[in-house]
Amino acid sequence: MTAETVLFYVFAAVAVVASMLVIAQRNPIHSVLLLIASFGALSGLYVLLEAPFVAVIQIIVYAGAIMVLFLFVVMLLNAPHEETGHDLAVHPLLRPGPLRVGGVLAAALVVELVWALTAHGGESGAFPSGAVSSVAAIGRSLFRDYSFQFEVTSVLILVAMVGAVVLASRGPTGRAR
Amino acid sequence: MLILIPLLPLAGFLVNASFGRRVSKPLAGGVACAAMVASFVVSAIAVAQLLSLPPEGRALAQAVFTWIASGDFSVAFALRLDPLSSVMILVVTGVGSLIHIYSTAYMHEEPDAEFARYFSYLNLFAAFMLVLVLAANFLVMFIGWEGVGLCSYLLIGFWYEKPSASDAGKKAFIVNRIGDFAFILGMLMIVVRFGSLDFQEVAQAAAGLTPEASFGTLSLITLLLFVGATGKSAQIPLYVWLPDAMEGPTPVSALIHAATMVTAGVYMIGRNAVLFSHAPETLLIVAVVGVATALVAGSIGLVQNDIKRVLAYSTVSQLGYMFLAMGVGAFGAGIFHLYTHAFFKALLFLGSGAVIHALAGEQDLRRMGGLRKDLPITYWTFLVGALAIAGVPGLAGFFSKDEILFRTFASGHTLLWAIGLLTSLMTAIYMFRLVFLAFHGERRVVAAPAPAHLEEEAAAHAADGAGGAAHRGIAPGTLAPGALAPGAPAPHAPHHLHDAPPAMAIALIALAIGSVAAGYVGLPAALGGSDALGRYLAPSFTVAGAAEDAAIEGADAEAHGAGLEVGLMAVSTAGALAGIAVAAFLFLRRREAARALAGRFPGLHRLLLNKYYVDQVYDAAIVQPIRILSEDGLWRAVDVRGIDGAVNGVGEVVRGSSEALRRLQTGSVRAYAAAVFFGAVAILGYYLWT
Amino acid sequence: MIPGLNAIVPMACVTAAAIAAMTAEAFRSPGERMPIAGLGLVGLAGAALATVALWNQNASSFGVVTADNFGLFVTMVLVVVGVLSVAISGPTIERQGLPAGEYYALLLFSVAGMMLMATATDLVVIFLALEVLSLAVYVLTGIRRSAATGAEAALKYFLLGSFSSAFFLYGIAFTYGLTGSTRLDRIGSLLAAQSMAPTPLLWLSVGLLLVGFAFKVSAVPFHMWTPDAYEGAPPAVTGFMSTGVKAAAFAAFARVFLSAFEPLRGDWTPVLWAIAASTMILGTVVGMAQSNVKRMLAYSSIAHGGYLLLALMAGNEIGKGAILFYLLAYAVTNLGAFGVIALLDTAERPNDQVRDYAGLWNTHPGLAALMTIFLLSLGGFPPMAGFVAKWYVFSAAVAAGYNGLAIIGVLTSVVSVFFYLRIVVMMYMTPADAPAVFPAVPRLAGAALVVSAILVFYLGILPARLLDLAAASIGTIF
Amino acid sequence: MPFPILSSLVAVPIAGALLLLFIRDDEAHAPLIRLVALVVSVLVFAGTLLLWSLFSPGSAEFQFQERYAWIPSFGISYAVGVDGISLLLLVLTGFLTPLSLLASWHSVHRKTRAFCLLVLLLEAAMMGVFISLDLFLFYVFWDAMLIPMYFLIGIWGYDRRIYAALKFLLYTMAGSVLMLLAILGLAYLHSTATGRYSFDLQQLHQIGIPASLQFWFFLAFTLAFAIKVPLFPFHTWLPDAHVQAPTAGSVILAGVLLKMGTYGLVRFAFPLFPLAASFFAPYLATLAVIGIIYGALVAMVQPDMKKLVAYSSVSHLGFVVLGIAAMNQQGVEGAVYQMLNHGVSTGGLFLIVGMLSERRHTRLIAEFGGIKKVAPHLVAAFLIITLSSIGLPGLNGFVGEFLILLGAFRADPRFAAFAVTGVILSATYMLWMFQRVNYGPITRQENAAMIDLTPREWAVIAPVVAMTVVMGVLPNLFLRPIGPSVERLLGRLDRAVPTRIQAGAPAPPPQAPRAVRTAAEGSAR
Amino acid sequence: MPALNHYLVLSAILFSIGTAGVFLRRNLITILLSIEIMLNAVNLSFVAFGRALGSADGQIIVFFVMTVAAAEAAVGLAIVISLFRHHESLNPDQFTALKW
Repeated sequence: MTAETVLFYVFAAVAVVASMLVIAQRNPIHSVLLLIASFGALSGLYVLLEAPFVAVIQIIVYAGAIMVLFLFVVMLLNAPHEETGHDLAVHPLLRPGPLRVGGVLAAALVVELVWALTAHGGESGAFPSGAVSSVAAIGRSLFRDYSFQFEVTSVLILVAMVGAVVLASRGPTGRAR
Repeated sequence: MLILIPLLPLAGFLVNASFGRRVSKPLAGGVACAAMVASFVVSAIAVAQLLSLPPEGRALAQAVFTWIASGDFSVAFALRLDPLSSVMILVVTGVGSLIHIYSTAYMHEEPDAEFARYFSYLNLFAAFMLVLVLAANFLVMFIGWEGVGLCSYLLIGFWYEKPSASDAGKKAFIVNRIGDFAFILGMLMIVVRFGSLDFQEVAQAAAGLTPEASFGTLSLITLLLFVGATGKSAQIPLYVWLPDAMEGPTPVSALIHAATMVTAGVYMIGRNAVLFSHAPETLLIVAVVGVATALVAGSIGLVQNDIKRVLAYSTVSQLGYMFLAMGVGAFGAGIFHLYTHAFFKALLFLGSGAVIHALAGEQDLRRMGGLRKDLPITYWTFLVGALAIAGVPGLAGFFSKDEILFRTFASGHTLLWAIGLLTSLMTAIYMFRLVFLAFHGERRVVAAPAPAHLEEEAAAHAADGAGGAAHRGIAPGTLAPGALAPGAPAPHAPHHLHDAPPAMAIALIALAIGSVAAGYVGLPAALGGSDALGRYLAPSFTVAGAAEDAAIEGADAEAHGAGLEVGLMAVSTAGALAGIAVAAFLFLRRREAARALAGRFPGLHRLLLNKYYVDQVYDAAIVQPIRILSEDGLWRAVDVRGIDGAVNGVGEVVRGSSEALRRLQTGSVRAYAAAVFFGAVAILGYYLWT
Repeated sequence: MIPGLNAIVPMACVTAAAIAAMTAEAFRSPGERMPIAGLGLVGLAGAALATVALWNQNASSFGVVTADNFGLFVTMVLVVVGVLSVAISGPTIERQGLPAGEYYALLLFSVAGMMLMATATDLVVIFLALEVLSLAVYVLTGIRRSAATGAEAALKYFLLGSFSSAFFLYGIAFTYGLTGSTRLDRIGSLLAAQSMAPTPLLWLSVGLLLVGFAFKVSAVPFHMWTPDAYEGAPPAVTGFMSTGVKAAAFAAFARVFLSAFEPLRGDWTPVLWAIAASTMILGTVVGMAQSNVKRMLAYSSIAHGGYLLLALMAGNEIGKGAILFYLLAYAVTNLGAFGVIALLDTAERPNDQVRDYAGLWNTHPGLAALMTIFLLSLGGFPPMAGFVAKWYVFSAAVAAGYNGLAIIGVLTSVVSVFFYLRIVVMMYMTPADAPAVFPAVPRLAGAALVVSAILVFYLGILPARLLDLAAASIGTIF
Repeated sequence: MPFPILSSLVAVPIAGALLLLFIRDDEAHAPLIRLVALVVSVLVFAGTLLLWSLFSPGSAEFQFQERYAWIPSFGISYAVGVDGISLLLLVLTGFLTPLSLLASWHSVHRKTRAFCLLVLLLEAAMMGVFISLDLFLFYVFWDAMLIPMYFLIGIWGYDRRIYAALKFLLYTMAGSVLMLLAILGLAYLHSTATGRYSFDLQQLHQIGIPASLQFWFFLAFTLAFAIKVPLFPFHTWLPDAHVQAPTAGSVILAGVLLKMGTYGLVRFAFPLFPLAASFFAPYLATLAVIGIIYGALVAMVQPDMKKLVAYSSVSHLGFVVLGIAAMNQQGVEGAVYQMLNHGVSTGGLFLIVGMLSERRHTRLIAEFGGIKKVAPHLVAAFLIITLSSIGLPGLNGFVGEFLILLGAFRADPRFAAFAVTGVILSATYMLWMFQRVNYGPITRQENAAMIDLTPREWAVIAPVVAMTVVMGVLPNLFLRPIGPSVERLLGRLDRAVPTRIQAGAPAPPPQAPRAVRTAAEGSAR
Repeated sequence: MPALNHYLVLSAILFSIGTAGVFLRRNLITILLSIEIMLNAVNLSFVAFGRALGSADGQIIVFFVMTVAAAEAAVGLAIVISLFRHHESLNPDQFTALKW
């Protein structure tokens, strides 16, 4: 077992455990923090995949920016805990018993996915050499081959901005019904 | 020219139907009578023309236009006058004219509009009847056939405000329709079998065939036609409408339900004599049904108390005679009786009408009596009619009835002959019961304390929907309300009685003459006559190419010899006279003997009084089951609950599943996510399974 | 025009108009009236002109956007959707006090995203376009911030939308992994050339992509968001998203599955069969029980999605043409219907319950007549657009041998008539016990509705030109 | 180009409807609106008469054909034409529409404009159905016709009008959508056979349809038509629709709409799918016979006049289907003729019932009685139409019924034997109703004040009465144009189903009674 | 050496965890986080596939996905805030005004 393998399993274990904990928390702040941990592990995996640039972005943009946004909102809303008292008020389908159906479905999904992935043999071999990992190459490709997509993302962000402003601002828009 | 014969009364109908409401009674009645008389004149001319032709080719034909043509099937509106139909048109227009004239007096109390309506119907009837008898093919005959049924319906229900009248009209129409059911099927079979509906062509074709030894196609066709005839001519099992038809005005009963329309069935069989003579099986059925009807109706007639009902059953009975004649192949004899019967039965009805008219609507024999002195014309003419129908020698009925009995005997149906003879006896009894009860004895203006059987009878009448026996024949408005109560004094005092007014008297007298004289055209050879009528008619019952048929029939009759015929005549004359004597004993001399007789056989008496309960049986066995089946079975169960329930049920299922599925939309976003997730898992699962 | 950029001119026009609208709002002083809607119309007109100019050019930009006739037809449909949506939004904005600039900007951005989705030939671009249009529509759904239902609707739409786009993206990942590309042409040629025995991985990618598209076209069982989102959104937005999103999603759906994944047809048709059948049935059946008009039309929209899926499955020449024609017919009709709803919407009362329509004939005979036309067209009655569209779809299905689905389709369309007619019954045959107060009809919106109605009849009576156009559009790509 | 007379039959009512839109819809203008609508419909009627006069009756071909490409890529064209079968149905439509407008003169007093407009649109669609030679066009008119009828019932009907209207619409649609699929299948079949789509009836006749497909297509077509007819057991929409519809609606519904089902059978289902048709004909005939008896029995016990007439329609239309299923000259010709008869007589009955219920605001038989006393003319007209309905010879109903029975008898005597019971039953229920309504004493005060026919009502009912007589006395006038077309239709069936000739239906040339006789003897044994 | 499949299986597991989170949690924030987990799982697949294919495309797509994730987060959180203002709750089961 090479060091790489060991690292893989470590990162993988961290990612999986952290992710599971994310959805097991009642306190959203804990969830956010655990998710950052998971993202860190993923970032390590990206390094293992010889994609250092992605790994860095993952930390800076994802963990650093997006997750912080989440944290802000959680704190802004100041509603850290999940309420539990509504079980009786909700539809029977959603009470804890039937809720397990969701767990079963998730399990089914993982079984299906894993089965599908292991059933095929073509890509199971080791990675070929010659990974594209230089930032320069990636940048060239991004701004040459993917220039249009890049522009589209700019519009996407514009839309998101406008949308966030429209929705979250406390302006005088909209009359009460 | 032939078309003019029905067209004239039709024109009379149109005139009266369009303008009759606004003109005076004399004008409306005059138009109608004129139309009839004109038609009679034209008929006479036409018949004269016919007589001028040689006997073999005696026929006038007129194809007016092609009526229906579809593919190989084509029917023309064609008329044909041959000896058979010539007799009929003369009877229809002649007797019809007399009855028209009679009606002008009989109906004069009606309001103007009703009066015109009455005459328009009467004219329309004549037009259809003439179409019926002049028709050259089945389908045109069927126009008349149904048309007269319609007019009968309208005229029976003339006093439509009386429920019993409109019920009777409806009953007549529907019972007739039952017969038509068979008639139509018969026609269809004829088209398929012979490719034509023309009488001549069918007869030609049938003549080429050998008579059926066993029950085959021809027998079926003729049987179906005969069933049609039983409807129109009131034979078992479809005779039930005719007694009820007496709800109509009396002249109508005389014209339609005695003299003309009801004989259409007989005429139709005569018209298809060739066809029938090739189906001996059917002929036997015809004969048996005829004689059975004669007996049954005659027996019922014995005990009826309504003057018109007695006559009605008598009509049914006489029609049975005619069918008997047809059944034994004596077509000429049947038509002869039809012809004589038209006179004396019309006479009897008109006479009873005069009585009813005089008594302001009274029809119950038990409230009559002693009218002889007050109504001499009526009495004497009525007596002539009664003698004629009873078969007293010298009068019309004697010749025709005896010919039938003779032919029956001659053809070997001795049993049928015996029953016929018995019926003949009955005829004499009930006719003279009528005469004695109505015209002799004392007036029984105030009803006697009601004996048991009287109430029974009232109940019987109530049961068949005809209401009480009293006060038929006059519009309710003309009667004081108190008169309707049973047992109340009759509204007429003796000094009100007046004999038939001139218009009625003319008709009575003319018909009385006819009842005496009409028989002599068919005076049989045995009595020194030449059977002119029979000879004249014979070509109508054969086809040109098969004249030997008639010859055989004639020879057959000759073979038995004149002696037999005279002997039989003597027997039946004795029967008739015996009948008159019995009637005289029971109803003139010793009324209590009649009552005692009734008391001796109460069951039989009740059975007869209730007309063998046939109406009740029909009602219970056919009418009610159909009504209940339709209402509770088909409509409420099958239609509403079954079919519509299924249709609406589909809607309900959709709606129900809509409500159920709608509940899946719980509003919870997590449930929605679960659905999406489920979908994804299912799709992937499908792929991985397969 | 710069040759390499031609293909994106239509969406560029719209995007420019969107940005202009946004900017204009920013510079507007309070109370000042600005014809922002006009800006949008200008941009859409530019897009329309560009579309016409690009017709038959088969222009391509960046290798990932191809303005082939198919895409251009859908673009044209989207222009129509955009114009009508802009026209019917006026009353809503005014009565609800919405921020006009942002509203129109988002609407136009969304249209631009739709256009991109319709013309994109790369899975990643499709995904991005999907996100652009979706985000804008999420926001539009919840733009009535004062209304709790609006926010709820936006949340449901958003959550489920992101959820399913994750599936979609996962599918793209597998496709990329298998074929080494996200370009549809390359994927298609690779799949066709290898005629590879479908590996589980391939199934995964097909299945996951299906989930993504099925969600966007609100096919059962991915439809659950639809009624809630439609009900919560302002009526003009509902009209817009029921038509625009559907058009864009179906365009991409068709493009992906009928070109790239065409070789795998045998694998995805059974799944689509089940989805289409359940979509048609559930959409109509549940629609019957609705008492809210918008919700009812949401189920109707689900059902119509089912018919479109039927055409997609048929996948033959007729089917492809049918998709295009159906999208157009449905857009015109449904926007008309929602336009009427939008016009009846007031600040005080949404007037979107079926019973609110009682006696509309007496107060607004014109609106009632228009609504009737649109509803009958939705129900598929001749001589209206809906009939021709359905006929086209069913002929595709019959020609492809999907008789069972065709029978389900026609029967459900009969059932659907039942609930369309409920509104008609209300309008014409039921007296109003407490007559709803309906506002006056603004001119632009009224004109838009009349134009829609005319188009409905035009497409219904003289569809030949557009049918030919639709038929011609599909020849260039598939 | 000759004057497009057929298109004008569709276009004129539509133009009239559009014209109405320019008249203000208020009380003051209501008379003008009615007048315009009446004039337009009378013009259309005149057009149909003109058409009849120009029609050459000897030819079996479609005449006055117009053909314009409509959706050329699918071979859909605006193809119209008439032959003997459709010609008189057009005349019937033209005849009944003005009458129904006139009958609604006063009874429709709200939303007059919309009413007249819908009636005119309905007329246009009905005309369209009868002239279409293109299946697509036919279907368009077929479905389009539902909408105005739906509104007519739903808005101007009686208390349960909404339910009835919806039932009418959904029921009819449910049947016809499957026909739509069959039509599409046919067009597709044409394209596989010849390479291009076609919905043209005459071109579709050219292609050979495999027997198995014929089976399904025939079922789909026949279901649509059977519901429309309505054939037992698909009839339950009819009583509701008839009872709830306003007079004009009932008249048109009974008079024309029901004919579309039987017309469709004759024009499309039988000639397009001859093999399936001859296979299914006995089953159809069985249903028809059941319908005849069943409809009559159920009619007998109805307490509501309109419902009674509605069930009588089930019975009468059973005759028509029976005639068609007989698949021989008399049967089919009689069926076509009976369509006309039923239109006239049942239309007339609904007019009469409408007049009565307009006076008394009830349709229950028990509410009437003794009407003859106060309204003799009304009752006279009622009587004549009743008699026509029960098939009295000399009036119109008989001719059709007899031909149908003859045809049915030739096909299978058992059918005819059962069907003839309809003759008895129809007399029973019609006369019973007639008696209860018109005879007897007047038992209700309201009836005593009833007025007789007004001049307007004279104008409504007199033409109907006249038609019953004319069609009964001179049926050949009407049969002449029908004959050749029916012959051609049967010829097509014979060619497609060679065994038919031996199986039954002797079709010897006319004027050959001897040949007929031998053939008949052959079949009798 | 971990091979492609290792990464893919890991990705699948993470994806499933994300999906489970979407409907197991009763807190909108956590649900949004779950969606982020899903997107990240997909990212891992992209990078792994890109590595296996020896191309930069996988990595570049990941950038776009991140942008999308950011945009979604922004809008999503805005919606959450908007909703919170109405209901003072983050429990999705509270928001069932629209149903049936």
